[in-house]
Amino acid sequence: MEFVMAIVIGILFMAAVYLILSKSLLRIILGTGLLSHGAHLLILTMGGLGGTSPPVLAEGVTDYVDPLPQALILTAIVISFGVTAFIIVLFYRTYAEHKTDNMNLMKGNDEHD
Amino acid sequence: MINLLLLPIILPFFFAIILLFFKENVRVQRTLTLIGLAISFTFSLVLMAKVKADGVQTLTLGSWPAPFGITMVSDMVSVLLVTTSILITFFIVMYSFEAIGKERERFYYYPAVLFMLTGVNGAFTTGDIFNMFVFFEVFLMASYVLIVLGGEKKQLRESIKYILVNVISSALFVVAIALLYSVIGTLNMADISVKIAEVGQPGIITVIAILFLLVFGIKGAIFPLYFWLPGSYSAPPIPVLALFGALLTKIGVYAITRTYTLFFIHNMPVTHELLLVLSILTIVAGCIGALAYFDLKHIMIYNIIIAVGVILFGVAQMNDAGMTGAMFYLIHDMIIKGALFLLIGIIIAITGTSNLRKMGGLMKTNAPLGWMYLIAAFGLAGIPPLSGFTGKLLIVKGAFEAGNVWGSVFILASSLIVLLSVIRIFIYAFWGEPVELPTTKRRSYRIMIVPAALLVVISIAYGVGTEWIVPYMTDASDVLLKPSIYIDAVLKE
Amino acid sequence: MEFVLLIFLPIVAALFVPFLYKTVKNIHTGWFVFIISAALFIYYLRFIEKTLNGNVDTSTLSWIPSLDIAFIAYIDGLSLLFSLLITGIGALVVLYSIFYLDKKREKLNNFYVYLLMFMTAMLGIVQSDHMITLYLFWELTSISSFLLIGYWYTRDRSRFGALKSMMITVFGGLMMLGGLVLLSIMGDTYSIRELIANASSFIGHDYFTLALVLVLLGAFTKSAQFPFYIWLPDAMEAPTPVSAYLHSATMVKAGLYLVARFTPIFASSEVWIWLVTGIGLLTLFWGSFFAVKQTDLKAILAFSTVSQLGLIMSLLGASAVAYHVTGADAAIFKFAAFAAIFHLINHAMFKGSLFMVAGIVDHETGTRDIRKLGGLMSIMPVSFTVAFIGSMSMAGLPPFGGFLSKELFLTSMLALRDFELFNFATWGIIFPIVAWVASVFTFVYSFYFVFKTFAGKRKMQSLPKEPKETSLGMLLSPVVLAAIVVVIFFIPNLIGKMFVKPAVVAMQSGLYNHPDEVTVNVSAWHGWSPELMMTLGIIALGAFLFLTMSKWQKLYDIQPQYFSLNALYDTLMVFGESGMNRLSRFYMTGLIRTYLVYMFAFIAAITTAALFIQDAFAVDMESFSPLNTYGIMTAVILVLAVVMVLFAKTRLAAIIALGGVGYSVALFFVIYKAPDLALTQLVIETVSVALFLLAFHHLPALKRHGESTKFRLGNFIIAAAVGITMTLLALSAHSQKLIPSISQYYKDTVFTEAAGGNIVNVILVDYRGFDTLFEIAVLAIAGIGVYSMIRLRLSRKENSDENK
Amino acid sequence: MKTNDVILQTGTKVVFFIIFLFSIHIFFAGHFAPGGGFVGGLLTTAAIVLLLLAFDLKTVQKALPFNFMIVVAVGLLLALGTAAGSILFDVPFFTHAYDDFNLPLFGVSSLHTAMIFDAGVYLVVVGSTITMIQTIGGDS
Repeated sequence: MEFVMAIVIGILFMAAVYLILSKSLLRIILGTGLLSHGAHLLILTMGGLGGTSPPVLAEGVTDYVDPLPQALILTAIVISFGVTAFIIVLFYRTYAEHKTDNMNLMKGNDEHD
Repeated sequence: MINLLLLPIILPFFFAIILLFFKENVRVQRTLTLIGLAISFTFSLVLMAKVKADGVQTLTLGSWPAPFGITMVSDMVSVLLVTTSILITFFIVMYSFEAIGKERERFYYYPAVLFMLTGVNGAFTTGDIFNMFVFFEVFLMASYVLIVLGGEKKQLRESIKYILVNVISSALFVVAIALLYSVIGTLNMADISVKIAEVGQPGIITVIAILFLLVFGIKGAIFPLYFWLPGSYSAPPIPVLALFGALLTKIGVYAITRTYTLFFIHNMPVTHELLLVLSILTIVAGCIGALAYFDLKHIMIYNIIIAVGVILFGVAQMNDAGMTGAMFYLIHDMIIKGALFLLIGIIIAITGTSNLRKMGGLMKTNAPLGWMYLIAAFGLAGIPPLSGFTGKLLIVKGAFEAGNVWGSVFILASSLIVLLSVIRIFIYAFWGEPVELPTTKRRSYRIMIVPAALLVVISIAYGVGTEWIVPYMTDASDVLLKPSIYIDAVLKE
Repeated sequence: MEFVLLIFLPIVAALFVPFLYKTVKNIHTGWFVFIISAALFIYYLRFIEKTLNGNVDTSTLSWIPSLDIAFIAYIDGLSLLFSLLITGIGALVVLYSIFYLDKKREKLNNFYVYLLMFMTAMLGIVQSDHMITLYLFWELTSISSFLLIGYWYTRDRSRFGALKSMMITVFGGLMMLGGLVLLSIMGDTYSIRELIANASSFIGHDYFTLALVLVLLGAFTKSAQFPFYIWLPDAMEAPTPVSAYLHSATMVKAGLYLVARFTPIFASSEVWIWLVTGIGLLTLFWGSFFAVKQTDLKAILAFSTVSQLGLIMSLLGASAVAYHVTGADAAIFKFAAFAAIFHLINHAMFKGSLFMVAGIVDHETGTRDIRKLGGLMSIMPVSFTVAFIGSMSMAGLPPFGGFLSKELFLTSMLALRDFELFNFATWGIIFPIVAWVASVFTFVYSFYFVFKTFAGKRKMQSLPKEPKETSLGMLLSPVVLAAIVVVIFFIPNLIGKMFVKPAVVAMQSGLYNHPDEVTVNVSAWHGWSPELMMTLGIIALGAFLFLTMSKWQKLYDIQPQYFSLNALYDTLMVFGESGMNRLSRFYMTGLIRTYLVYMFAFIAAITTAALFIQDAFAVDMESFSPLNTYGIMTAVILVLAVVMVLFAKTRLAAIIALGGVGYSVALFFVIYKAPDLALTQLVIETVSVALFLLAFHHLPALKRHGESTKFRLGNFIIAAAVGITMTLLALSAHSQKLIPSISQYYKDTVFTEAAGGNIVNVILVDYRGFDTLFEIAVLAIAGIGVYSMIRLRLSRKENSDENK
Repeated sequence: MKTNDVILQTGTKVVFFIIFLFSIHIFFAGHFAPGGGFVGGLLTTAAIVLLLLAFDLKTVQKALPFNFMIVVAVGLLLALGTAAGSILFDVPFFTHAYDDFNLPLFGVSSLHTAMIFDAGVYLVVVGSTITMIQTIGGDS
């Protein structure tokens, strides 16, 4: 199953990068969303997918799934949520000020005057 | 007091939280921030004395045994960085009183600064690779807030780029940790070191090592991952720029140094050679940029990149002189960058522009500022006996000893470019015919000059008083070069 | 008395200068400085006694003992001679400046601070035994010279000259530092004396030649040797006392000092002898040849200084030969050392006086343009006399000191023909020829300088000021120097015994035990030797050329402006600005996409390369868990949702599709036994979508902004590379689980030690609670950020550099 | 439309309380079953979001008259305080304590300081998400 997951992760990263490189701000934000999903699934996969029981103590169960990656993912999820919320607002504020969502029109401060 | 090593992290955090209660009361915020920083600084000094006397301090949180809980580790490297960070933040906060403006102060400027310091100090102190990621996120999130605070058009535009790059690097950080965990099955850095040594760094770990280099390289702005930095750093107001310039890239540098001395050390012909090459290319890229611009901020920003290259070049030597030099240079660069950014901030405040071509003759009106700038500039270029010299000397020596002769000569030559880039500012802004200053915008810079001057004085003391600093730097370089010191301290039973 | 402290006396005194300048208004600040330098001069005189017998004295001030760095003042014949020149000429120059610089109009406080700083730097260079502190003082001279040249900083030429001199000399200094560090590694000491003592142990070391070249770069740049001399003429923008002091008598000699000092270490090397002698002679010729072209009095002197420095340099090179030969042959090369030091003294005297005269002419007539001058002889008789003495000495005519050292020089160059090693037998003939030709030009420009200014017709109408003889005070210093020039001719052997021989012993250490063993006897008349013949030739041809000068001086104009070393420097500087600007413009596009393309491409390329080069790619099917129907179904759903995100036409569709991806991820969490994650992901996805919808009416419609096929193809390639890299990494890392995870511990202790049952939650609040504490901090900061981003809007201006 | 609104609003109130109670349950369940401060907090937020959808911003603000930034600060203090409590006992930071207590109403229950920490987490999550939602919703 890890093989399939590796491919799914690859697809997520690929789509994320593709979106991030596009001109439209909205698509860039969609890209960052996919990026974090890819990263989280990667942690999960790296922990191994073969366990049979969730890591919650229960009578007579010994084959728990590795709980550590799950804890890490949970932390990462919350953090990416915070970042996503921030980005959404940043995005629409930028759009409001610049009146465009075309990144090509937001040439940076590298003017060589 | 076994929790001592946490105080430089917890105290700024605590004060940041307290400040949230005083949103509208700027005066209280200012006072509390300074008090908080002063207390944190005091404790960091106590901690430094303790580390000097008793060696590496460790604490595994929650009383759990070492690789299972999160371990915080204060060795000389981290405590030096922590102390310097607090000190610089203190002066920048002082400078902010005049420079940042009431509006920003009312909108959580100081809490954001303190949160960022929390993250920075945490990242310097943690002994757990995932916890380092969390602290990275703390200071990153705070830096997002700071870079965009005020919502000017330019800020918004550049913030997007800054955040985008950092989101990508954070994702890669998570990826790298996940891969490492898959192979080695642990997160504690000392434990990672032991386990990598056990399996002898096979290819997959080398690949992960390179991935970590890239992740930290994005934060630390090494070639070819630095491109985002000049534009983004030039957007926020000077105090924020100074904070970023003095602290943030150094975390990337620290993280590379830590991982490349503590655990990825069994395949140096690949990993460290790559680091060496990238560090030289970083210097080249920085030099090109430092010469290409006529904008005060840009010139200084590119000098950040050059310094990153120089420090990593020293680290890549993996010998005593090189490492001690890198440590010297690292701390020096934090202080001097802080000072220089504050100084150019004053220049910009006086002239109302950051374009060098529109300035001139400030020597006639602001001579003390000119002298301070000149001293700081020479310090940056590594002219003895100012602060940059010892570090550069040792790095050069280390490189010669390691056989990187041409790299070493190159580092020396790059100092000339650094000197040229900063002296040009002096010549254009302070010499020449005075230009008419925009009287309407001009305001008293007396309050701003105090912290700048103090930082310059500290940098001079750092250079002249090298003798007193050497023992600390050698301790730092020892712990980096002998991972066993670190490991034993963490995994002691 | 720790005389090392005296090195710092001037710079400490400098601290008081601004104070004195402000408080004591009616006394010229220069007098204070004069007292300092004169006192130092007198103090150093006392050491002559010691050096006469070849004794040395050291005094140490520790600075960074842990790195073995200290200020070690070391006085032997060589450093004493230089110290005396620095303080003695320093005192005379300060005296001169008191009358030259108006205390009302000039910012004297700055001027004297720089000058005192410089004095410390020079004393430091010549007395330092420690190479690192030597370098420290070396850079300090560059800095003080920078400040002095830029003293009139509103003038363009001053700023240009200041930067130029600093760039070139600091470059040399840095290279020299490299050389010194290499030496310290090879010899395992920073002390020059110790290096000299065990030089034999590292001759032939891999780094030896490199160290040699690097040290020479330092010396050549500082002493204005070809091709680095170009900073010196531009340094003439400094006030004339500065030119007289720094750019003729002292700073430029630091390079000579360095070469002299390191001769015992490097003399064994062929490269050293060829480089020092060759570059010296080339510089001698080049400087003298172009001096004739100049029209500014100070420029003529600047080129003449370049040329004279070359002369001394070549002598120093020749003196190194003494280490390779024995017997009678050796004597003649020891001779070269004597000649070098002797000429160095002569040059300091006559060039100092000439600069002062040039300053006087400038001061009294308002111009230094030799084309506007003439016939001043009768108006300024004293100045003329001084100028005449100086020039004739420079031209190498009796009865002036310069004649003697010139003869010694020719002797040494002739001797080089007979040196057998290192191809000198074949090429050695070049040396006397070049020396002779250069001497002819030296003769021409010396005459040109003095007679075009003082003889001939008066051109009153072209002068900005009515000329008159200058004040007594200003004449004092040049007269003293001119007198010394004459005196030297008559007592050369006394000078030799007191100053030159001790210096030679110091310089050619190992060859002598006592100064008296230097058996050179200088006499004005030494028979009808080849040297004398050459001198006569010089006078004949030189006189002819001088008289016909107006006919051929135009030839210089043939050389195009853009084809010169100055043009090269200018090109480099322009390249440094606009060239770098253009280069940077090429790749710093200001578009984040470009930067991300660089980054992603690099990341994908280097990781994949490492994966295969390091043989790290592996797929171990055994390690994978079996396929799972639900898993595959979820994977399909997820990929479909991703595709929908990619191809969404409206923002709403895109947001919903993104939510779809999030929910599929939650499904994965369910399938892979992560209930906490599933729950969290579910709720978070919902809240995220809610946030998107809340912000919905602020968002623009989803537009592609006309992305071309090429643009999209490029993005696709980069994206595919990154995606594939990730897949490969994931497979390889999972297939190579080398050490089992630590997580068994959590399963074992969660109930007993942590009193919990949900391991993930217990890890979050207990084992790794620290993560959680700061993760909620991130959330809190994000909340703050969102709040202030929306509520605080400072301006809509594009450019607001004044910090609000 | 008016009636629909009333139905929606009444319905929402009911659902709100259900979700809210569920979130509290989830929060307490955390130590032994799936749940905890995060999820609890997020669920509470979701409930409030629901209110926002049904009513307008002003009404909700009136109903919940907290300054949510202060809630965040209190939450952070609580979490930090729990962890820092160990400083007073000079044991490593974050060392939790737990014991069984005989409480009047609940009988014998296990009290764990981790619970207080989790409460801090809960408050921060609620506080910051609501702050975000309120400010975004209030931006016009």
